[in-house]
Amino acid sequence: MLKKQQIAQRIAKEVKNGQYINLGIGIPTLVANYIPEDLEIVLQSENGLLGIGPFPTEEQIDPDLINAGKQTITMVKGSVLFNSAESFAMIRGGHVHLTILGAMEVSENGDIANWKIPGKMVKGMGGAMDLVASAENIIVAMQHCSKSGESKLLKSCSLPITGIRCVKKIVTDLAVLEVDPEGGFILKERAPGVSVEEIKSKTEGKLIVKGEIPEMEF
Amino acid sequence: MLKKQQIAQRIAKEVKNGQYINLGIGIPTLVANYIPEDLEIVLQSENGLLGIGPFPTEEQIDPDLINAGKQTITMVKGSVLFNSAESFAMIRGGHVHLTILGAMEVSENGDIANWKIPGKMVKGMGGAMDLVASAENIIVAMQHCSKSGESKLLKSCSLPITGIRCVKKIVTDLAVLEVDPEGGFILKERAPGVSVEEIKSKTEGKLIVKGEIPEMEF
Amino acid sequence: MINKTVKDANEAVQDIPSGAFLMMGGFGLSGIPENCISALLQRDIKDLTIVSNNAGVDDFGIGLLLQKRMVKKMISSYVGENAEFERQLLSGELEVDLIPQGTLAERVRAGGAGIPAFFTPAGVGTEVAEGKEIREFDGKLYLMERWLRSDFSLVKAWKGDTAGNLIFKGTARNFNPMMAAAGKITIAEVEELVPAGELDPNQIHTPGIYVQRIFEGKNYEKRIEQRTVRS
Amino acid sequence: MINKTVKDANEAVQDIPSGAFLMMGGFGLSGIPENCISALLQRDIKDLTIVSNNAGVDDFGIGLLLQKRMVKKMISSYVGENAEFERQLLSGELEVDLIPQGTLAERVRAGGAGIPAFFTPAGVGTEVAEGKEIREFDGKLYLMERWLRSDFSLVKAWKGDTAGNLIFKGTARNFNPMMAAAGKITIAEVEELVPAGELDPNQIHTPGIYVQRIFEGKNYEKRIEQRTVRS
Repeated sequence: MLKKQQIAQRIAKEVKNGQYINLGIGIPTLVANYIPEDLEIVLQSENGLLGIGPFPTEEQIDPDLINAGKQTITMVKGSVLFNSAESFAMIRGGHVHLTILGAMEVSENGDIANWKIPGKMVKGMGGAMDLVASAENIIVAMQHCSKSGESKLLKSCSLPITGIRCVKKIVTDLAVLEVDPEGGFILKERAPGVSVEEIKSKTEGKLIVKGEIPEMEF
Repeated sequence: MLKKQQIAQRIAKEVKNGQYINLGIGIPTLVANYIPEDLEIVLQSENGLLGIGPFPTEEQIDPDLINAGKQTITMVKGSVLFNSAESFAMIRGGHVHLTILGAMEVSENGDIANWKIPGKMVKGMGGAMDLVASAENIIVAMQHCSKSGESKLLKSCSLPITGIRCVKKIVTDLAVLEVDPEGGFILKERAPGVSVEEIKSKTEGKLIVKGEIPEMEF
Repeated sequence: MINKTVKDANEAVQDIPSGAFLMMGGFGLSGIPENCISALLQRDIKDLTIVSNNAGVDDFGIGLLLQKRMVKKMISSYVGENAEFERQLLSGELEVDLIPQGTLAERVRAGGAGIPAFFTPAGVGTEVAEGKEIREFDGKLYLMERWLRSDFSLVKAWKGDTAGNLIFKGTARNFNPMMAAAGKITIAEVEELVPAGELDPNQIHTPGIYVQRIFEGKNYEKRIEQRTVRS
Repeated sequence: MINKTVKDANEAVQDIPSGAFLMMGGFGLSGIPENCISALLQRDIKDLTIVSNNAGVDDFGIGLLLQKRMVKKMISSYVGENAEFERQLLSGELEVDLIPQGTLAERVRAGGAGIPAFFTPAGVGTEVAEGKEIREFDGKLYLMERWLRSDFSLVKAWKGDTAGNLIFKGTARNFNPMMAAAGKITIAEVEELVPAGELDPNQIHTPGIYVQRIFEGKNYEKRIEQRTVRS
């Protein structure tokens, strides 16, 4: 089973040169730490920045420069600032190539639920619905099962949906899976030491296993 | 009968303090020369400038600074530059208070035709359709009759229309008229020496004459 | 050039009535109209509807207006951690309309730009789509969304001039420019107010045509929600 | 940061095929992509559709492409004085789609912003409305208009950096920023190209995300259509 950092590390291998990328809060944010330095990529912050740099030193902290998680940040060379309408014009217009975000549930047809648990406090969807409705490539970073052991890869989502038929790939602590356009999770890679049987038993939705399933490489 | 400059001079009296104004090509452009200097107003150029200044001196000429008529211009203190989408956001959003433009025909319900003569060369409507569909106040500057003597204030326009039920006031070489929301041209003022009878004979649309009609003052 | 200057925040917000429909710039606590919020707290008004991406925190920003029970309804994309907000919401004292962030930004932009409705893919297939027209364009489904316009928009800029032209700083720009354009009356507070003509016309983010009142604010706290430094 | 630099105009436009759907920035002759137009004239392609507010003059700008009979269709708001344009139009060699200027700007903006359709009051009751959906919002009539997106957008800026960030000058900005965002491939020519990091991130008009290729142009003529001086 992978640690959070390893999930992030595995997802970083999906990043391609020249991509503009939006990283959600949580594990997705960690992905930035594992992107090879020789790749030219740009991170977007939906509150109005292209080119997120490292966190600031104490001296660099600027209250007027935060990311979508409200954390203080810095810029890189070539960064650009803009307003919220322009930011989502980029997202909605398909200019951001890759969105990596967390999920509470994913269904076998690529639906995602990650913004609301009825009966509990509702914080709102923020930019998640715009992101999942727009990006050409959406990768979900999540635990395969909930803390109580229930599968989060389902036939259909039980929680209120954030977007339909949008997730392309899922990286969990157990596996790398692709969503089949016809429905079903195609098992691509196993976490080191995790068997196909275990993944099968922890996937409620249809699991498609073709041929030998390799272990992930880092 | 008024000269073009006098039509512009009379229209300038309609300008109120604090207004943002779009002036069309031709007589409307001349209006700027007659706006009292103590009024704080701002002229918009729909190609991307608020705060049109006087024409430049030879030394000031800048090919990157033109008005919607492609003439070289200057800016004033407090001017701001923007793109075409922002410019028409201002116009469409009702932020420009007053539009003054020329017309080939106006109908008694406020329709205006000023962009096309079928069979002849069609140059296009430019920004005219956006302006007449959006401004809260539209004043037309025009000759009362065509060169062949036919009235340009009609029951209904014969030429392709630029916008419907939009003209509020008309200043011609003969008269100042308001468009009645119920239909008809309400005669408000006569040009010096021009009789009500003459205006009536040169207005094809319904002319509404109530009480004594004063001569224009300048 | 038209002079939009007013004396201070109190003068700027003095005629905002109970029941007004307001917009307030800011993302989290960054770029919020601190001076206007303080002045509103002095006013004896209530039943405000506020469009703002977030709802502040318990003891700062819009959270202060919630504490004083001045807000009837929030229209936001993310209302974060705010105990008083949660209490009022669960007790039914506060209405909340949650909108995808990009849809919120575009609805406000549409309000300023005179676009009464537009289509967006955000929210298709979700509860956000309930009651909305769904239409297919080029094989993809979209929702029709309406414009948002305010009685008063309260925005915060870095620099401004007496003509109402505004320049924002960093990511404090966020929703401020669209809200400025979508207000019947837009009140801009700025960290530095200069005479018209001192800002470069080519570098202005919000043209003064959208601003009716402007003043130089003071004592900006600029509270940081998630102070994060390099390890 | 991603480097978008190409060597020159010839390299930038080398893969534009016959029949391509192009956008070109500019208002009149101000802010037009002079270098790209010159490079296109060297190419043996035809049947181009060009979205541009104007169509140049007989011997400059898009007029040169018309002279070489490379254009099948123009989508513009005002086509001004251009004898060759008129000849081709009347003879049926050239198609022209005339669109209100604000609608043109907004359709291009919508294309870049992923908004497939929106409503505008411009053209209601006119021949522009023919075949379009008309709908009433809040008592006023509006037309539904569709987005415009291009295969290639050719834009001209004042300064740019290797990441594709652009700053325009004066009224030469006009349609360039929206067209940059609406292009599948956007080619930017700039008067001055600097390394990424040299432009102020707060003063950039077009974020580099919209630009795929950038180069420093040369020999800008910047012809003036109506040289007008104070009397």
